[in-house]
Amino acid sequence: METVMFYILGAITVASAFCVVLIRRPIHNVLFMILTMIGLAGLFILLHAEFVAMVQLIVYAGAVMVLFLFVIMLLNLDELRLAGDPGGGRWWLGVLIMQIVLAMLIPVLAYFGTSAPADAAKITTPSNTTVVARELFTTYLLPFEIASVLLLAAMIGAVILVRKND
Amino acid sequence: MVTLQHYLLLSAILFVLGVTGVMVRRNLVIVLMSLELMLNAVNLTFIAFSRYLDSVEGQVFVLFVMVVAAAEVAVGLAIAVSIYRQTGSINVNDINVMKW
Amino acid sequence: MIDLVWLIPLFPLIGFLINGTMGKEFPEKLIGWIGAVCVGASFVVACLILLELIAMEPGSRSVQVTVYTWMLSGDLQVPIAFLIDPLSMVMLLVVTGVGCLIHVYSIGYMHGEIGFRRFFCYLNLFVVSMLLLVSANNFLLLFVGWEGVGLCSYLLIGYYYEKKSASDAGKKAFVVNRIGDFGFLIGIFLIFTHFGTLNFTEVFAKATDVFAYGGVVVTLTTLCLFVGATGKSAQIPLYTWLPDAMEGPTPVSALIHAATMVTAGVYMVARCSVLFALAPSSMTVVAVIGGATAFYAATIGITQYDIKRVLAYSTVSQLGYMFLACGVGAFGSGIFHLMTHAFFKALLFLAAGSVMHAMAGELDMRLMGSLKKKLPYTHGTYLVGTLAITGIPFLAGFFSKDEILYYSFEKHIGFWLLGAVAALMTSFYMFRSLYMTFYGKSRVPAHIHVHESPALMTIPLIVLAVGSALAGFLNIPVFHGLNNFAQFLDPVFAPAKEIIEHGHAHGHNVTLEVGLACVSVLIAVVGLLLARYMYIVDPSAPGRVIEHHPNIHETVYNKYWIDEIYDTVFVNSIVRASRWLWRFVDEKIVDGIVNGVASVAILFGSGLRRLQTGLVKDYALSILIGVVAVIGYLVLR
Amino acid sequence: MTLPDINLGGILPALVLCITGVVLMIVGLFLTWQRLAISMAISLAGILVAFAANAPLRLLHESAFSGMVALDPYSWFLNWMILLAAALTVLMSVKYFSDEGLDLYEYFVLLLFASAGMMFMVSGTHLLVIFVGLETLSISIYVLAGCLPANVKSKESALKYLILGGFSSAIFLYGAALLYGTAGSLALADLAKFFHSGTIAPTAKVGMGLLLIGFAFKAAAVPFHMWTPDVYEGAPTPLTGFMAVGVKAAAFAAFVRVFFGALPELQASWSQILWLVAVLTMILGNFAALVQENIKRMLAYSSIAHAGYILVGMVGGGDAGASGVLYYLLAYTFTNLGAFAVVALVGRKGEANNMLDDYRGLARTHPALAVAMSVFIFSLAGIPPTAGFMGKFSIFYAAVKAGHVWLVVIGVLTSAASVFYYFRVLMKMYMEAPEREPAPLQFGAGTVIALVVALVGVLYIGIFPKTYLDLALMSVQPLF
Amino acid sequence: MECNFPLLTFITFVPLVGAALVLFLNRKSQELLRWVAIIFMVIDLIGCLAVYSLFDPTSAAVQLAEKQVWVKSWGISYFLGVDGISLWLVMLTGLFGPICILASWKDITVRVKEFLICMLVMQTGMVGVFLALDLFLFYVFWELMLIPMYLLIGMWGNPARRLYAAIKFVLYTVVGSLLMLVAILVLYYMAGHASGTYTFDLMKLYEFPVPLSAQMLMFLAFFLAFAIKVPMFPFHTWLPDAHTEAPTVGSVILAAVLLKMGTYGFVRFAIPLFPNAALDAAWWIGILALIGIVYGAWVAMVQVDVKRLVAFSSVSHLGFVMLGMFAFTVQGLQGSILQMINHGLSTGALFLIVGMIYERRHTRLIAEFGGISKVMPLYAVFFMIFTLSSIGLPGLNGFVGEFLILLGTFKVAPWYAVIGASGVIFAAVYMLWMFQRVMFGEVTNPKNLPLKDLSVREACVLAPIVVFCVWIGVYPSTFLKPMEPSVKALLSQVEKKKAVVLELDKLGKNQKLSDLSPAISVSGRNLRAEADLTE
Repeated sequence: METVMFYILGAITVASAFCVVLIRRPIHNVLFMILTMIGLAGLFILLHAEFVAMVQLIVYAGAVMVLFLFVIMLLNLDELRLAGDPGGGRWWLGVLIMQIVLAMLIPVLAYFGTSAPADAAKITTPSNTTVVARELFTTYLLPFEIASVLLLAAMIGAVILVRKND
Repeated sequence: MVTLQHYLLLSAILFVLGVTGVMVRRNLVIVLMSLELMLNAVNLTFIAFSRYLDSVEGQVFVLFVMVVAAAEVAVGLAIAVSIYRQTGSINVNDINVMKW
Repeated sequence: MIDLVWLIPLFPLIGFLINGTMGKEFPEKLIGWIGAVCVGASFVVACLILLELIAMEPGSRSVQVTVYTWMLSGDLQVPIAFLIDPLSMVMLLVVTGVGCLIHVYSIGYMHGEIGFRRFFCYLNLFVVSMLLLVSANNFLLLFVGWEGVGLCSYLLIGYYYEKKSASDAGKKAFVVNRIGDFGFLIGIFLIFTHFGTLNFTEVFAKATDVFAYGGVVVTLTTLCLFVGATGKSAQIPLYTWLPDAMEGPTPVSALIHAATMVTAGVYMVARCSVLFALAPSSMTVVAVIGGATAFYAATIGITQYDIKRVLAYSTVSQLGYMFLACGVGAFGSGIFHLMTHAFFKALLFLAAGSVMHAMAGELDMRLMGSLKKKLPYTHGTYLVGTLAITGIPFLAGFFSKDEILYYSFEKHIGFWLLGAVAALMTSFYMFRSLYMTFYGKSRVPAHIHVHESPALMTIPLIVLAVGSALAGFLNIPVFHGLNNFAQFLDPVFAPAKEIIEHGHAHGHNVTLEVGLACVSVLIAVVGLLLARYMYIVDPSAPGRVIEHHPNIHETVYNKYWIDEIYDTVFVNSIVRASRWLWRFVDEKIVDGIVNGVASVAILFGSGLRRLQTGLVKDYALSILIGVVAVIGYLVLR
Repeated sequence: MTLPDINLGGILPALVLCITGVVLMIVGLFLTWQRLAISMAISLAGILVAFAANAPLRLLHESAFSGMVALDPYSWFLNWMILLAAALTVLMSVKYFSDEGLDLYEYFVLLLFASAGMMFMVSGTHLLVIFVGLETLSISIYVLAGCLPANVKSKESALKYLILGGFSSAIFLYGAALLYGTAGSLALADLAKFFHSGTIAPTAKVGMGLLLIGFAFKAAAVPFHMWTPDVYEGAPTPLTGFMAVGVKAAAFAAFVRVFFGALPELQASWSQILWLVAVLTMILGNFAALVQENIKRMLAYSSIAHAGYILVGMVGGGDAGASGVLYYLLAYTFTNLGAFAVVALVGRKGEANNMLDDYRGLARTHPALAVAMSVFIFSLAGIPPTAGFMGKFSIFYAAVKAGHVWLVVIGVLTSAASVFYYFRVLMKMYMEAPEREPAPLQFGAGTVIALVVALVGVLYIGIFPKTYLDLALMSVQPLF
Repeated sequence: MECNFPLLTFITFVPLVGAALVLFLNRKSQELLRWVAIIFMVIDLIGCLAVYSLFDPTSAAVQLAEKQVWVKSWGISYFLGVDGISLWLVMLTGLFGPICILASWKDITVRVKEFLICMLVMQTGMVGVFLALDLFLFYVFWELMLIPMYLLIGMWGNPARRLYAAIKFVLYTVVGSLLMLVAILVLYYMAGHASGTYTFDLMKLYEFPVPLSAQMLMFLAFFLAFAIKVPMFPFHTWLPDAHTEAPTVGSVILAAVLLKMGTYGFVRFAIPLFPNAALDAAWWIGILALIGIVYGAWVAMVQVDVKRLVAFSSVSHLGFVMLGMFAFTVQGLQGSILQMINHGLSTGALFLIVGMIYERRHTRLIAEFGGISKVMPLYAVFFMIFTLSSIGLPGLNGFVGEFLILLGTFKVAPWYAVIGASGVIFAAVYMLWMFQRVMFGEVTNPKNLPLKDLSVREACVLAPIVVFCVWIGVYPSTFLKPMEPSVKALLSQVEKKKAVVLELDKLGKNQKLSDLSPAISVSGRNLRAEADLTE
């Protein structure tokens, strides 16, 4: 059962990621991106990370991608078709290199072996959300606070970057 | 049955796809998306590890990655918009006033 | 008194300083007399010292006076110190005496010259260095004087510095001397490295222990020293500077290039008689070079028309005689001839100067003739000089020259032959000059009105004439007891003689000597008659001879083109090589490499800069390259 | 449920900066008059308070927030260095922005946030904190780089920085993930413990390598340097200075803390990589700088080269290397900020005069400024008795000590080449005449103060380096 | 000689104080600036004389030493001291300080303030280089010197190629000195590692026998730095450019003092620190020196520019210095040290001479001149004297040095000496030829007719140099005596240390200072005596 789900979701994710990279029409890119997100969220659930999966859906598929959508609409890039996109430059070289990297990574990753999943006791009892929340607000309190600063900075930044020069 | 390697491989593929996106796409917005893709791939790795190590640290880390990603997207898009306003182009390859 | 020997060089030095520093405002006469008096003073001192020296035991006639330590470094210890022995005594007297006379003469001769003061400064400075040279007690101090006189001759030859030929001649003299000095310096090094001292007495005392008879080192050393001597005393192959040196004022030619400086080489060889004695092969070299020079220079002398050049070549050849003497081991005779030569050659030059003075600077004998009446004193003195040099009996040259010929005969008949032939030519060209100048019909250009020189010039002439007439009697060879001069010098050369004769001294062959004397007198007379025939009886004779063998005459007249050969072979080639070194090696190669490196760096830089395409993707690409490199390194290694 | 050991005192300096930032943001809204001056005053006040708050760290040797941050001399040293950089930047920025005619108080806010981010980054003992700090810093810098409206260069630099920054942080994260997967934790202490006992997995190595790339990117080391020249050229000059010293300092500090503190067992691997990177960096930086005409770009390449020298120190390793790095960073802070202050001044409105030729005859028109610039140049070129020389000296010594003599030889040869382009500036200032008389400069008080401070700093720690060398040595002890 | 007043520090930093003062004076009042500068230079000179008066000529020890800890953790100390080797170089520097200011009085008229500051700072640097006995301190001074010279050439040089010459000078020097820095670091580490105490104190480093394997490379690093500065044959090309383009005073300082820093460096650092390498290298260094002598002379002979000619003559002269130094005999070494002084005096003076004519005619081409001695008799006298002293005429300074050098060389390597001696001939050729072309003959060029003879100021500039030329020539003991003990000590130290190193090398054990200190401390101790006192 789990295996089946994994392959289905994995297929969806990879396929839509492919589309994100290759399809020319921005709107479709966004939609496929959202699809990738959803796929990932599914995989997260398979991995007993329900909370993260939810956040994934809400923050990513919800907020972030909508932001993209806004921008595309705002600048109505949808009609815009850039010549020779995808492609151009020395892209093939990059891709080639990434293939090499991947080829080298696979044996490395193989190091982790085909270990059977441990029983996810720690991360699910009493419930994943509880565990995450507890960790987040005890051990990781400081980063959490710093993150707020980060977001604030990003906010101000976004404001002054797009502010019209008056 | 699904092992850790499956997930790692999947994420690696996603990561590579993200990089490919950055390398091949000219549309700035989509380049940003590809960056997101890379980050997501990393997220998957983290989650997989956290599952197989049975430690929640990875999941927490992912949350932070998401925060950062969101922030980067916000700023990135802002820059994209202002550049588009000034140059009327969203093509990454046009952005090369400064070189050498 | 002897302890005050340092006064001798001091006086002229004072003269030099007075004239040099504050002489600007002095009148000519004052300057001149200051110079002359200073030298005279040292002459007086020298005489006093002579008396004191004579009063001593013959064996102990060698005194050293140290003034202060000059150089002191490790085992090298060189004092400023004087050595008074018969040899240096003779030299001191000659230098101061003749020098004094020439100073007086110059007052008259240089009258009205612009650089009058400069001239006397140089002259005094010269005397100082010459005195240092002859009275030094170690090689290095001798070398100091040696270079000093070189400098002064450079300055005085180039006295008329606005004349290119003059300054050229000066430079040539200095450089050629430097070549000689180079050899001398090496000789000094060799001596120091073997003896650990440069003091004459110590060196000569140890010589026999340190050097094996005829050993390589001693031969090398002596040859090096002799190179120095050839430079200073204008011997083959370094003689070329002396004839050119006649560019200087005549008193200079008389003092420096006839009487004193050029004889320094002879003095030095005589001084090192012990060392030379130890190296028979070097002795031979010295003798051969000397004889050859005597002969060779004489041949050139025959053809010259410039009266001073004739005298110059005769000087060269006479110096050759002196070296011949030293070479055959008759150092005493060499020095004796040195002294007599100092008298009559100085006399001749001064007389020639007086002629020049009378002829308004004209030197070409073809434009003279029958000056006898107009210049009685000059003629008389010149005549004495000529007779003396040609070895007419009972004048100075007769004794000294015959002694030399005798000893060379004893050594090897070839040497005697060289000498004899040279003597023949000497008497020929000397009488030639005499006749061309003072006898025959006048060829003097109209615009020149000849007049006798002032007393200031004639008096020294007369004094010198007397000297050259009588100097010979100091040393009448044949009769023992009358050769005081030889006896006087004997202690100096005794050790050398001992070495040469290996103890068993063979006696003086009187009959032989007398016979040879007669022969040489005959030679002199033959020369006289020949000259008389060619220049009085039948003046067209020379012309015929020249027509008969034009190219021989050409060659000889142009001094066998030696100067030209030197120029092309050494001077020009070196200059060309230097140009090449500068333009090509230095600028193209050495500096080229330096600048090349710089420009390569710049090129490299602009190459690297091209990597910065300005495209984000390329930047990302370079990051990826980094990634693959790092991971590759970590995984594959 | 137990709360972590919350020790606000420990993170007070950063905290103060954040608070100041927020306050300034609010105040700024209501300011109508002298916005820049007042915001400068406020930020300076905040920085000074932070200085004070930082002092106690020197004596502490503990960690807070359940091992998230270390409160130790190391953090102390870097904190005050960062504060110094921030202060100088703030001082010289006012003049710049008033010239540009924009009163961007947010600029100061973000500067403060960036500094806070750096502080967290350098004091973080958990990759998560380091990462978040890094990103706080980066995001603020992206924005600041692009904060000049209607200036394409500025926007372009921001964009390039952002894209490549995101790219590299993704790589960084992947490395972190691999480490996490191998060691089961991202706390530096745990990592150290894990690698200390047991074998080094290839995944660990790769993770380390990717981490290294992430840091090398921020430190502008070849071949991860490409963003540097463009971003430096496009960003507002004072900020360029801040990037060159602050960001570099933070990056290297974290770099050192992670690699010396957590991954010493892998040194065999990473020091060799760094060796090569250092060589490439020194060569490329110096030689590419030879041919630059724009001084900001030239200084950008020179800062790449300096990254190379600092890497030499890291290769050297040991406390000598680490302390050398710290001292070098300090020296570099003074020197480079000073240089950029001059550049900002000479650049005038709209950075119209950033070409080397614009420095012609500066010695005639503004002798004092020229002298100051020369001192900074000498320090950059490493000529005694300036701070730069002592920095190079300590760095090279560390390498020699570790037996990397040839690395040092390459270092000195490249720095000999660097003399050429550094002295070109000198040449322009002193030995050439301007073709047209430029308008005389007017100095802002802030800039002058910044210049004087930098100048004094360069000379003082150059001539009397003792104290600072000892402090640096003392600060790095916690790492070992 | 216990003197509480830090005399050496005084003479080192007085000029710097002067510079500071000048810095705060108004650039308009040039005369005032010049007076201030010259006064400080004179004070400095007086200080140097005081040093001489306090100097004990019989001791080889480092005297008047001053030692303050500078950077304790690194064993860097502020350590000044003077011994027989450095004494005269310091005096030379002190002498040329005021002379240069005086010489530049009319010459430099633009940006006088900067000029004077450069001169004063440079003075400090030069004195410091000769006095520093701490490797680090030495390096600092060594580099410090670079900048003022660079500015001097670049700012007041003649417009044509001054920038090229200036940067060439700097790059050349920097390459060398940076490699030396590496060697210094290695030495510092090795010695520290072996002895346990890390220090840059030269006296302590002297005692450390550098292992044979490492010596040659380190020696080469030092060699490069110094050989470039000297400059020796293949590294000499910066010199003619620098000399020709620099202003008069620049060339003077360069010739008189800066070049000596290279040769001094050999004596003070390269040789005693790495004796074995130095001895092994002696043969080829000697050859380079000979090439320098002959090559320099020949190239000088055909120069058309007086300054270039003198520059190449420097190459030749410094060839002598190197030759004598690497003969490792008392005479050779003393000669070469004395020759440093001689070259400083005569060549410096020649550059002044050339500068004076350049001031009047604004050309240095030999062809432009001729018959000058007719219009400028006094000038001619000075020119002649310096020419003669530079061609090594007995009775003047040049001869003493050259003779000692050649003698010292002859003892160990006759052929080197023979070839070297040939340089004496060529020296006569090129100098006299130049002199003849410039000074003798008719005044062919009308521009030369109105030339004025030397002014009083110019005569005052040259007179003291003449005095010293004659003094050294006539009574060199004044100068030879004080340096003899140090020179002997140096040579014996070299010998001993060489032996120790070979010994250790044979044993093949890595050296501990403990077991070899008895071996060298003999030489070390007398050198260290003074230093220990002040520690």
